[in-house]
Amino acid sequence: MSHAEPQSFISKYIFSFDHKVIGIQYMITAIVMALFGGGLALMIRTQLQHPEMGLFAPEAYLSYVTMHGTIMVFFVVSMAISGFGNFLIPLQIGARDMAYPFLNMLSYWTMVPACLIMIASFFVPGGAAAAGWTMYPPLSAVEQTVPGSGIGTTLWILGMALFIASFTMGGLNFLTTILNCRTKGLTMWRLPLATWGFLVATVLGLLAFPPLTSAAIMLLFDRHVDTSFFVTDMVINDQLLNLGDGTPLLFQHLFWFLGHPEVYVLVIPPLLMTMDIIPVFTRRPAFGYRQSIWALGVISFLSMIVWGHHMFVTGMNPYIGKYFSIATVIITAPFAVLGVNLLASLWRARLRPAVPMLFALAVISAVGFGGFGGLFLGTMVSDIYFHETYFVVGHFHLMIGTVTLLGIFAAWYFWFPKMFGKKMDENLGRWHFWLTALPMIAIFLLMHLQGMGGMVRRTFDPGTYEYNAGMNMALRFPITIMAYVLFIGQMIFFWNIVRSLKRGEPAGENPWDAATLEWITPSPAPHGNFGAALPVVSCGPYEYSVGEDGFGYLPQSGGGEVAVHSPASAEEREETGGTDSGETGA
Amino acid sequence: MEKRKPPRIIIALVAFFAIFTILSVIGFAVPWRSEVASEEGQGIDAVITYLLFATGALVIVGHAILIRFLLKGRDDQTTAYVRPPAKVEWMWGVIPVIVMMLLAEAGVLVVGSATWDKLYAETPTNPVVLEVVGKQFEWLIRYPGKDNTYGAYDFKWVNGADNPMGIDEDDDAAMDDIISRGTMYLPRGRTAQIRLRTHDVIHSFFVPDFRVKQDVIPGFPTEIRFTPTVNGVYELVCTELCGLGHYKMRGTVHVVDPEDYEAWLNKRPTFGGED
Amino acid sequence: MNGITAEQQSACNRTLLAALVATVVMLFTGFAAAYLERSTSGATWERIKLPPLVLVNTAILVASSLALEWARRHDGRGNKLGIALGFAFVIGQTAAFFQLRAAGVFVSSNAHASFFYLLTGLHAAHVVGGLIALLAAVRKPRLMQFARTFWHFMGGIWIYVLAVLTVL
Amino acid sequence: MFRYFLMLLLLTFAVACGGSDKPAPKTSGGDSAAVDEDDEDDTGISVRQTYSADKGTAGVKGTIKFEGKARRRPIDMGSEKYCENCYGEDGPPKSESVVVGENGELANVFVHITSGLKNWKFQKGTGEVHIDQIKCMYVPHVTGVQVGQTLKIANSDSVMHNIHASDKSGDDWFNQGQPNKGDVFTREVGGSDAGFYTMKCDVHGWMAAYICVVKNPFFAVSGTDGAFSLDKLPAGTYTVEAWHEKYGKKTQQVTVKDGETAEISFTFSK
Repeated sequence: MSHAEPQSFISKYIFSFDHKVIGIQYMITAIVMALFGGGLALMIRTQLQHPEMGLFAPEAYLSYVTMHGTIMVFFVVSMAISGFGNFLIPLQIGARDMAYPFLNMLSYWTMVPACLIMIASFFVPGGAAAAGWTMYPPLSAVEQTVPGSGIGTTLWILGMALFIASFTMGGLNFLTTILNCRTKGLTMWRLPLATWGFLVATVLGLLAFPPLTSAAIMLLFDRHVDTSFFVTDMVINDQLLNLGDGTPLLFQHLFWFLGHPEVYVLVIPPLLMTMDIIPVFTRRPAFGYRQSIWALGVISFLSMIVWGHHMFVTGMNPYIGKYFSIATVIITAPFAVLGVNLLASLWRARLRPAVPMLFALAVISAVGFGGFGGLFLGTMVSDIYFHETYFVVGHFHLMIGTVTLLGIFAAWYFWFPKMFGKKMDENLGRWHFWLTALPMIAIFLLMHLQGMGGMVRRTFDPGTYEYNAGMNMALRFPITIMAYVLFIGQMIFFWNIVRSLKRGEPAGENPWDAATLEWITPSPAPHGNFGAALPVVSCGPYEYSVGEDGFGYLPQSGGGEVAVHSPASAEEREETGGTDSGETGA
Repeated sequence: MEKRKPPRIIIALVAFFAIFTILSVIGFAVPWRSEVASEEGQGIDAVITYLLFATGALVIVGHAILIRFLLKGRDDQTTAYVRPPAKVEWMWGVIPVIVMMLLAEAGVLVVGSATWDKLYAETPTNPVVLEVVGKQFEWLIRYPGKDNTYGAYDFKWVNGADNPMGIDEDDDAAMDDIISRGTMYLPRGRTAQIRLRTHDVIHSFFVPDFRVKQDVIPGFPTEIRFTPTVNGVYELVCTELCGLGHYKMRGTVHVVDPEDYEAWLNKRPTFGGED
Repeated sequence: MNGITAEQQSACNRTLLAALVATVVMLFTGFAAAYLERSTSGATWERIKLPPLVLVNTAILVASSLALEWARRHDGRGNKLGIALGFAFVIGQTAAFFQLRAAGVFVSSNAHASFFYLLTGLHAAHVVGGLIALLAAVRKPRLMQFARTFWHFMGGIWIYVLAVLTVL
Repeated sequence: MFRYFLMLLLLTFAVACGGSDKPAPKTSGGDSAAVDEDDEDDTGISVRQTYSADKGTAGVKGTIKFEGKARRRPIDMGSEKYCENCYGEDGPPKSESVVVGENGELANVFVHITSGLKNWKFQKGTGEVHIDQIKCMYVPHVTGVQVGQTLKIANSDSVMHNIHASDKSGDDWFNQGQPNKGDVFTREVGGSDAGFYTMKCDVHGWMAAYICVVKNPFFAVSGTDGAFSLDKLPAGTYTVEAWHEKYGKKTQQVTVKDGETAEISFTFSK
């Protein structure tokens, strides 16, 4: 049996060893940080909309841009994924907890100070780091080049160090747990896709973060010990600074060697959680389970050898550039396989349009729109034009913003019953869906268009350039408006959580008639997850539409006997299909 | 069972996907980019256009399938569901790979390659040679002058008002150099071969109308080449975040007839010239 | 304590160690790549003379690994020696740092010096971690195999670091 | 798993030995022109009476000359339409770094007293010192500030300027953007700020101003006629220093009695 159930509030909810509690802690922290990141986004949009208002100084604007990126990438999406990973992995593989519960707790409590440091860095002289979330030296290394490169950047590096530490601890836990703690009969080929996603993402992260660590250390030395890894002599204020003769490009290589796998670390788990959710609401087996996993393998391998496509215009050797381009666009192939499998999972479906499914479907569309944008940036020639324009901004927001967040929302609505034993409210959920999916996709598609117009990112006042006059400037307005709509839409989400926690309808063990292991335990899952005996797995995770007339499904631990779910009755159908939130949103 | 229309939420979703697909197709069909004004730019535009058609088709097809599946997927249908055999799944694992390989690599190798080589691999014939220095937050342009050789420069001589590029006052080769702050003149039809340096951080040389872009890296001189084809005044943009004045780092490129270009050079004061 | 069987637990430990080793390898690979790029990027690059003490330390480290191996074959007798040698290595490295400093070579003197301090310092930090693990293993023999493996791995990394600093 | 300790360890190490491991000076050595009477006060002068304007009846005045040909290049404001449009047909002004009159009078030279005041104590200066950014130029070009005064730098252009001041060793005093017309930067000048600073607008590289922060009230900037005068001096022997942004500093000894005004003159050359 598992470690004794803790009694005191502290050991139960604060310094808890229980993976479920830790997972929820991660998610809540991610939500709090998301409010910061989103607030920064609104400030950025407002400034871009009304540069003449003089809301704040350019250096402050740069800090907001930088911290928005850092917070959203590392402290919202990464953290939400850690949250779901912690919550789901043991449940889905039939384990009582992570392999190293203490390490797990440690990793969360390393993340918290990281968040605090990042937020604190706004309030030091010179303000928060202002060199962009990519932190290219010399801008990030030499204090005189931009005010934010003072203490702010030191704190940024410290925060990232703690983040990497925490991520590595969590990652080691994910890896060891998935590989070694699966319950009897649960072979790798019977693993739910969500768990596969966490596994692949973890391996990627563990391999990709160390080079970033090395880059951060060297940057730190350049800043504080006067080494010259990255910095070169320069003239500031007509005064010569003898900083040595480093190679700034070195940092970019190290950074993007992390940076590119990192975006897959962000996008793969939500995508695969989506693929995990869809079969439940189509009542059909996931299409191409093995193909998806092979595709994942290829993607993760390729992602480690294509970092150079972020550096096409740095004057790299043209033949190397060509190689990076060729390798990069190959990635679209395995991604296309994932896309096709997502679509094909809907083939002849028995659709149940519950809120998680709505988000999942939106993910499919977003992957379509976002994925193909990558071709324009991966092809070296077109990237010459699009590099550092809003096309890039639109593209990566669509992929690691929209896709990930929609996927995470889908997962939240789907597993909320298992977390708290209550179902989320359907109507509020739909309002939230429309107020999230619509603006999120629209905003970033419009940014693609601005990029087509050559609008340059990270500009304090795009009006400086005459070529922006016209559509580039006009497009700012709908984007800004929808950004606000998006932000307000999330309030519905929070209200929904509060309301559902108070008086949501009790969920029961298996509200969605799903087949994977987490649904055989009570909701919320008890300490130790599975009662006296661990389940024994007898089949794959998506055995739906079996039995005569195909209304049955095989729970993974059902020992092969068919469980039957009834199709939604006519009046239910009217109820689920009938609420008008749909039309009002569309 | 009688044909029942799908639940309204599904119809709403279908409308959502359909509208977004149509709008984005229209949106990307609009010519957002200004008239291309350089030879290399035409090559770059060709790639962009190719990719727009290729990906556009895929987005439309994908969403069409998505919509069809949504409309047909009834939650009460009793039609027996035959699980697709493994080889069908494998087939659909291979087809997209082949399609994407062909589409994507064609963009890189067939459509793009020539332009890439022209920009980076080949050496231009009879180019206009000039030097551009990026500094926070200005573009400084230097022409080698009559003797066609640059005067020596060193950071220690840099003085924003008198000698922004830090050119050696005692170097004879420097005397006929022509320095311009943010304003660049180029003759139409001749390839401009521009040496790029920076005084401080990373900048990036970008002229939207030419489509060309090149980072300027400290301690790592880079070069950019392009051939303007249309007279006009174009904007020179810094596209790499370079500090609080990044958005102000703007220059202008005037493309004029060769004789006007000579005329402009002649009336510019030289570095050595008495005011 | 997490409801898994003993053999699962030791399997987990093996995986943990392997993953750990992988990340450390990636870390030092990152630095090696940086070193390569920096030394060939055309910027000025002169080498410093490594303090002779480094060779002695290498011998000490190898000896400690051998001692641990010997201890494995002779049910634990000799572990203490190996650990002592480990501490000797750390002290020796510190001494080497001071030798270098006395010779007027500082972290910021030139790129090669920076890399020397950085790589050896980084390695030393990992070695300290390895020593902590070994000390823990003395009290929990169950952990000894993992601590020992990591220690040998540290020896390997040390050779790797020296190779980078001298050959590349 | 030891990596996290390691990162922090390295961090502390890095911060700890920052600078200490630094053999060569990080920035190009310039003459550090900071003035500080306190240095001399350490040499055991017991009596220090507090200075007030009525106690000083002597003075030093004179002119600054320049020998040799001075080159004043016309400023090229091509990078900013707004700035170019501020000036009419005859185009933007010429560089202000070496301004020489027809008889060789040198303007924009900062003159002050570097020693000889050891038995005087001075209250902190009062009032405000204004520098204006107008028509993309700094007015005035050279400014003297006494410790205790308030420095106010205003942007009167409807274009973004940033004020970036740093001392001779290249370390920043302040660096701030002023995107809007009417933005004003205010700084109480404290004792630790004493020294000579170069202030530039990075957006308009030709804009340069020099701020000289000193501790006593005896300083002046030579006008276009090259003339300067230090008034209300108590009698005594002083070292007068004249500093020019391009040609460095020159010093002279001068002795003045109550009620008299001594004449001195400096001559700069390339």
